Amino acid sequence: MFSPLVRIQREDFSLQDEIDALSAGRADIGAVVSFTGLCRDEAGTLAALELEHYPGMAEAEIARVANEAASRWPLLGLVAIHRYGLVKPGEQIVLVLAASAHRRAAFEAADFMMDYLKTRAPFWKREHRADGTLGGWVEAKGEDDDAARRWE
Amino acid sequence: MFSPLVRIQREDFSLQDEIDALSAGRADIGAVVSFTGLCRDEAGTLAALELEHYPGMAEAEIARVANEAASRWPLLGLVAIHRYGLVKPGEQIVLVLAASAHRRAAFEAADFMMDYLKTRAPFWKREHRADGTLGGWVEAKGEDDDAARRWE
Amino acid sequence: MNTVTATAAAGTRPVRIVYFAWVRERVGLPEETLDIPTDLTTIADLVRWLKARGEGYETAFADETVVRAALDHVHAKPQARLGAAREIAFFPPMTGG
Amino acid sequence: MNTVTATAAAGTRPVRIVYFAWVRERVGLPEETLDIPTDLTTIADLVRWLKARGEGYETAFADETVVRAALDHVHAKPQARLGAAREIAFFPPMTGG
Repeated sequence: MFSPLVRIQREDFSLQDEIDALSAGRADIGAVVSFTGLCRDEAGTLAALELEHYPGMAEAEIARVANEAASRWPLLGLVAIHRYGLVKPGEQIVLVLAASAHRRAAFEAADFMMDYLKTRAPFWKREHRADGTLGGWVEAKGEDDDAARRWE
Repeated sequence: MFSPLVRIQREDFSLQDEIDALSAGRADIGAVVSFTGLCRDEAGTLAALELEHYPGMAEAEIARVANEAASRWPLLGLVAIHRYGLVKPGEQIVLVLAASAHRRAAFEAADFMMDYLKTRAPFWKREHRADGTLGGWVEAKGEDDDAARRWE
Repeated sequence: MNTVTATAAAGTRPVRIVYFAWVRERVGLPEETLDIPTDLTTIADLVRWLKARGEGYETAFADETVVRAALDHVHAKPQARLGAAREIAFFPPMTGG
Repeated sequence: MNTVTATAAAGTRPVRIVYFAWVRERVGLPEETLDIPTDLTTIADLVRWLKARGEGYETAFADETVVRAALDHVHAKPQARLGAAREIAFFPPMTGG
């Protein structure tokens, strides 16, 4: 058994470093799927996203989701990193990495992790607009709930 | 419109370099999904995989699959790299990268690319065993055909 | 036994209540420790009690079906029992990822 | 017109034939240029013609439903017409990825 790695941090992360750490010194992994979520500039109207989170619960909830993924699929590694604070367009927000012997488990686990991160991890995004004004809180999308419901 | 990047090469590749190249100088990408296929050691019994390919057709066929993916999903970038020659356990064999504004397109396109690469790209694997003998040609799996049929 | 229960029901207990995003902005503070009546059974009971405290709460919880809650870092539905929870959180639907 | 067609049908034309993986091993060579009869219409016709050339081909194409083919770098089914294809490939089911 392995323990999923969950990190909530203000700093940026490196996909390559995480993959290297996940696969160092082993040759049983046949498939690694990564998801990287980036801040879009919304056609130039966005200056930054401010990510508020619930410290303590964010780690706990993502760990619960990761453990659920590890119990559903025959994974050999699982990483979830989510940033908080101010993130600028083009910067990374979230990373999910899933490793397994065969590709199906890694694809499905990464997809599942993202659907659950979107709907269950206690993070809230607010827009800072390019014109200097503070935008509103990003509204949750019904399609994200629908996506999460696929796994029930 | 963008052109998918397809490379067939003997040398290893860097996921980080490919992601950096894909996303350099732009902030319209919100999601990047990567798939990395690695050589497993099959519990220590495998010394290497030998990958034979059909030069010319390999590039052409993967480009056809990539263009099909680009026509099906609203992608902002697509990369497919496949190695040939001798690959050792723990080494990388194949990389697919799909970028889009929202995550669903990137996940589905990467998944689709791998299913089609497995069943349509003219590559054949042969095992070199740890005991020094030449193993057989890896047999195609019916489940790969089933996986590819999901997209029809 | 009855006497003890009646006494407890009439009392209060301190809980830490935390607010996030626009719930936090409408309530006007990120967290507070309140002595809540021990006869509040569910999260919905607590929300009704909070709404009686002032306009900020009234606005924050105007649509009770929108605001989400967590008991000691675990998501909980409005009908969930408060039990012995020490930290209760209220926040809008999540938009991370 | 009839005369021209009949002449062509009775002739031969050179095509490059390439083999991969265990098809290559059984045939015994990676590629060859053969003058094939112009009256071979489909890939299946060509396979039958090749099988008559010797034991290696016979073994390689023993189970005709397994071996795959491509015409000028494009996958093709046994019933596909050879047309003017200049390079015809035969190989086992793919195992890349």
